[in-house]
Amino acid sequence: MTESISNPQIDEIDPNEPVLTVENLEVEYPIIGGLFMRKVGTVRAVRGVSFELYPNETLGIVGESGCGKTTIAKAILNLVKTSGGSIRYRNEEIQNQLSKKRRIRQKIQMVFQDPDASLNPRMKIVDIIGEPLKNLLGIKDKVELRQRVLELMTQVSLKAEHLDRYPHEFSGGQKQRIVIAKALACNPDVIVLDEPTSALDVSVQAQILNLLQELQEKLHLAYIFITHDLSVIHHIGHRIGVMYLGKFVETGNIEDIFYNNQHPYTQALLSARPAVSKSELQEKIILEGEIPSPSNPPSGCSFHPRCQAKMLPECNKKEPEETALSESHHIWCWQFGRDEI
Amino acid sequence: MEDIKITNLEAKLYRPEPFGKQMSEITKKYLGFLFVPGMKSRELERRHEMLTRFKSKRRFITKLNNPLTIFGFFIIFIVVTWAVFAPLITVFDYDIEITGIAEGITPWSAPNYLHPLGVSKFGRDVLARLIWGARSSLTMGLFSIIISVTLGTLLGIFSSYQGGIIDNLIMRMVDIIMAFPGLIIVIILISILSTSMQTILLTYGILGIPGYTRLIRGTALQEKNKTYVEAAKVAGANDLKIMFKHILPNCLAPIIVAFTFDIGGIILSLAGLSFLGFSDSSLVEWGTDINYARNHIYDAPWAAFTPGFGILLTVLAFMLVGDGLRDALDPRLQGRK
Amino acid sequence: MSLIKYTIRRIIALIPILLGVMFLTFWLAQLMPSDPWTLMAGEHMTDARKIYIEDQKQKWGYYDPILTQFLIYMKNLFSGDWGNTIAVLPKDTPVWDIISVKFPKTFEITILSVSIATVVGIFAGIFSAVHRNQWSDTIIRFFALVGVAIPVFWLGMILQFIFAVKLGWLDATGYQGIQYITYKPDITGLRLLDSFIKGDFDVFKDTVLHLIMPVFALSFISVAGITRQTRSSMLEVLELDYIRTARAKGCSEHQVIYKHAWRNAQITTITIVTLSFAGLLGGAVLTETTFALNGMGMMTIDAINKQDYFLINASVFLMTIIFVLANLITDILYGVVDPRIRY
Amino acid sequence: MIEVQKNTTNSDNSNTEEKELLLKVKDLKTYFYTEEGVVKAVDGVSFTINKNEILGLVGETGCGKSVTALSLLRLVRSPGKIISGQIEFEGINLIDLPENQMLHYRGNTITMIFQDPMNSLNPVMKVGDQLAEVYLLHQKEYLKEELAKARQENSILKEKLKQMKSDLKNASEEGAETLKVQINALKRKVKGRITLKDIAYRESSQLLDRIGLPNADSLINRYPHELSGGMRQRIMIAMGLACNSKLLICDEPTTALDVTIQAQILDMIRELKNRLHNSVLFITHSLGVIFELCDRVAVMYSGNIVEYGTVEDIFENPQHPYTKGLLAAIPKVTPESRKNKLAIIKGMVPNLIYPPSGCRFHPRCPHAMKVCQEIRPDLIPLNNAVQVACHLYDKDKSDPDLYRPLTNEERLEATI
Repeated sequence: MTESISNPQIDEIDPNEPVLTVENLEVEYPIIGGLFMRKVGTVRAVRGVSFELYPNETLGIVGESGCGKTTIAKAILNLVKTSGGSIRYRNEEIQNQLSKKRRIRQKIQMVFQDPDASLNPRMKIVDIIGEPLKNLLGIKDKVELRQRVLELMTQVSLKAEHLDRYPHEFSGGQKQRIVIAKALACNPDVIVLDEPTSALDVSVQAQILNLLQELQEKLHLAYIFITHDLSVIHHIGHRIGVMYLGKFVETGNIEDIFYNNQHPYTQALLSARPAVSKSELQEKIILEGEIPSPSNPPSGCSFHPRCQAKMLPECNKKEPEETALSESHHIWCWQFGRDEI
Repeated sequence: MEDIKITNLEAKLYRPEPFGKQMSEITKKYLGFLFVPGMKSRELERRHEMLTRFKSKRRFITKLNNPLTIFGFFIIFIVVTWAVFAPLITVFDYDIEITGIAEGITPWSAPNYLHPLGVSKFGRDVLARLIWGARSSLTMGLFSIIISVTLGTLLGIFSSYQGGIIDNLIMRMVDIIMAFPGLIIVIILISILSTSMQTILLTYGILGIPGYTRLIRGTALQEKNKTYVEAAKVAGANDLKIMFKHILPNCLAPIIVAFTFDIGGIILSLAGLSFLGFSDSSLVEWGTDINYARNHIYDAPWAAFTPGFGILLTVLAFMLVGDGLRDALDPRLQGRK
Repeated sequence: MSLIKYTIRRIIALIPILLGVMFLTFWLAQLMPSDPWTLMAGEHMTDARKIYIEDQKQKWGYYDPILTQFLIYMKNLFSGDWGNTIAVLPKDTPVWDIISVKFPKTFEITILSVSIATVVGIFAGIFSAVHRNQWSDTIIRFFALVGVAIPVFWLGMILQFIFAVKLGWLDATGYQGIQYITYKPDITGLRLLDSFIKGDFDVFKDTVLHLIMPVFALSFISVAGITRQTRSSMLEVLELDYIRTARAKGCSEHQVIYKHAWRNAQITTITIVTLSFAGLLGGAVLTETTFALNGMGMMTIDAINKQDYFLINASVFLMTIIFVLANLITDILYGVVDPRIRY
Repeated sequence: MIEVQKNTTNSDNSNTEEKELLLKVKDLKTYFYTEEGVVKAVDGVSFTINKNEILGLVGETGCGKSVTALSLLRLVRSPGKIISGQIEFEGINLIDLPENQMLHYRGNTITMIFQDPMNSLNPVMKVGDQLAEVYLLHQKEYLKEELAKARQENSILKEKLKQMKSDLKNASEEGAETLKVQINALKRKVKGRITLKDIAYRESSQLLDRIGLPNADSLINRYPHELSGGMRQRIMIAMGLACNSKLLICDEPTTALDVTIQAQILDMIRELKNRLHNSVLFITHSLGVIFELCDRVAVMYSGNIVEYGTVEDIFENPQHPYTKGLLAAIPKVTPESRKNKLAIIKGMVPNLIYPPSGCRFHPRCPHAMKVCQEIRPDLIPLNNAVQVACHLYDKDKSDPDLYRPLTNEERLEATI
């Protein structure tokens, strides 16, 4: 009944082969309303997002609340239903069917934003970390389970006496370690980290970030790191996608996004980040207005009502297309795409 | 990262310690600073660590420790004792209490030393009926509530987790049943079926299901949207496991509170039912007694007051305990007092 | 605007419930062991009687399947014909005539009890919440629990024993003194109101004296629920962030409680008030029995005992409609009080 | 619109001494009496706020910064209690004031903004009602004057209207047309009866206008749940500024908001402060926000202030090991910062029921000495503006036993 723990076909790592490919991902939520509480419309939370994830790398997805970054994570993990596009794990289509494929479920794991909420308060730590072992690897023997859990806990610097405690007895940082240990349980290839440090204090955040880096080096993990904090992604990321209202507006590596950014939104986002030293201080770009509701996005480029660059005639008519500034650096903005049309 | 790493050997050998050993550890840690001079400040920290480990239990117990709740527990203890040991406590047998006591005793006579609480219809001893009555009240209350709780919880969790049409259907049924005037519908059902104890018990049990379904559904809906449920899905848990291993344990607090309250509630409405004359005549029941004694408050008030007092105290006890439990379990009230 | 839409939505949601309840009651009443037509027949039947019964059978669709019968019943119901009594006296009177006499009686007691209970309960609840864990709070909580736990019929009997038997101040049972037995409240059906309007203050006083005990018993019980609900929702609200904002604004404790907290705590109190009103209206059976007040409750029990098919149906329908209406009013009041609900 | 950041924040620090004192907090202690024990949330905190400056209070979760803020207004609720200390506001000790006089300060001279704008506004009251309430509470006199004025104006208008109506009867056809238009215009202006609440509403709408919120008129008729988070926070700020308060306490006002909205709000606070010349106590856990906004900063750790001075001094040259660690733990956006691992502070924030003896930071401190375990350090002034509570800067370090580093074993004990 139980599937074998190590699948030789999966365990071989080819660094140039993407471990996860997402193409034109679309996620829609219905809007319920009206007299009869029927579906009256849809929110397009994610609108055609594509990326590839390679082993040993961290892909950062940055954006403000409501831009759909968490939805992408949930779509990959099959926690929400997608309405279009494709998600492939090493060339195997997993969109909307990850729950049925235990073999791949093991390989893609997730760390949630709030460590407090992502641990079942009524379960002991050993049961929490042991859950994927039981469900996905089919380990039933209690002693073996404790053994494996303990190994995992040592990996994230938790102590043996923590094994039989309940989550509320831990601090925020420790809870996040527990969550990470749980994610590591089945030797995953991909871990989706949904704002893993935003609920934590700075000093604890540093501990967790270092731990994540160490684990990546040791276990050759690929991370999708979702955050709103640019300095965190600058520290830990390799490639970055900046999202606004369900779409990427600019993607590139650290160099491209932080030191050669072109999109007005990326620029505003970077300048809004509070600096902590004189060398980081820069001119503030204060964006006006609020992020529009995804249920009623502006026409054309969704950023145009807040954009501070010169408005072009296309801006409020057509959605901008992808323009490659370099091999790694892509942008969705009419300021760049226009010349080539 | 952390200073202490566990050696592999330790890891392999680690097993939960037996309880006795744990306790001795605790005493050592609690009281160590008494024996070793100059250890105090660091001992305090250790002590705190031990405290946090037992914090949840401790907090729960201290929260229950208020005079009203203790009073409630005390009465429940007495009533349960009566119900269980009734034959040992009273000299009058159950059968005698049903048929009436031998000749020579005037019905409705005042308390005397043989009948400390007086005598009612057919020369029955009031005290004995009070004690026997605890048995039937508790049994009926408990059994019908267990039916309601079990089925109601199952339906509630299932309904909330499935959502969609199934949920809608179940909830409409619940709405319909809950819209009936309760006591009237019980009486109608009983007059259709029979007034035997089993019928009454089942009727109450089944009519109680919707209340629990609604209660559990509300809590479960909140729990269902919490991140740990998603985390469980990521960890490969299937629907059954999520429903019963993850969601159910987190919905227990309101169930326990409602359970305690409703035992009281059911005893109360059963009494009302027997007061109206719809009861199993082969049972000794407080409500029935009041019904018999109704027209004798002029000449034998004791016959009506005693069983009423029994009902009041028993129901009150369950309510007091339920109230205490709610304060102790309610997460919204957690952390303050 | 949105409030109207919200109200319409609530009404639509209530229709299936009402229909479901009606059908179930209808079906249950049919399941009752005796057949209304046999009961109607009696032992010695005249030919006229036979024809009358046959007429009735035709009229109510006796020979049709149950669903058709139900539809016929509903049709008659909406055209105002609720059937005639079968066994309850006076026989063969339209059910509606009986109900229109009994209903105001119950309504009068209920509305009095609930109004008193609401006022007392809300203040006791707020007081209790504000003085949380002080001795006054403990006493209020204890009495509230006693109110929930006490059997209402027993409370009634104790009142009777003290005030009627021992002190002799009040009559133990009944609606009126023997001298006013013929008095007919013919304006609204509410005895207190009618006698007051007509200026019959003797009758008014007599009625008040008779109603004191049942109203006290009933309101004691509803006060308990309202107090508890108000207390717990006040406690909850008082911990919220905007209460802190109100304090930081410089509101005095009194303003914080009555202007900010109470408005928000109302929402749950509304539910318990409307529902206890509906509950008492339908379930004052026990009190009515204790005090021999011949209202809806006693009538329904009588009808069930005598298996008076049409009367049972009619009274259960009425009670359900009241319950459903109370729910509707609660929902609408929710929308009025809390703008977040009517999205 | 690209706005150059006004560096006024850091520019006029040099003349701090000349500034007038507004608030002086001395040795404030606020404890919470819970079932588990006494939580010493604020344990001897002292600081001052001058007129026309922004003081930042920074620290991690559970260090007692919010409790400090609530203590200033005496809003700490049971089981919390202010044990001792002085809060001198313009020379008056707020701790001793009776409650009814304290009400006069709350929301009037000292105002407070809270973290979560979603829950900090009353959901069942219109925005306008909540703003008007502040005026009704604290500026009744002014409102009454305005009311009298408005009523007078209104009655004049009414007279005029009457006059015009009577004119209309005997006006020529041409004149009647124009008169009708005039009458209709006037009718819109004239109100039946003006109440105090109307005036308060008017003031509120003007206030929203003043602080630069668009559509103030429609805004005041809305409920909080209809507004976005940033908007709600702006309403909160407006509420705080309604009475030209002298001290605005901001308790993490931007934590729940997005970065771009945070930038808007910070900009607004900075600008309003420059315009109104009030003082701000800004509480946050984000060092970046402090750096960009504040003049001076107090770093809190576990109920104590460990370092206190101008933002420039502390960020450029932190003295306390905790401040150093905190600054080093923040990932920076510079090309070279990526190469190194982040520095971390070992261990975790201590429990406030059983805080460590001596210096509360010593179990996590890399420089911990024996003395740190035994004696709690006081804030001592270093080079003029900066004050540090750390034994490393003790003048007399002659006792070799006290000033030796902790052994590994002692350290281990302390970290359990």
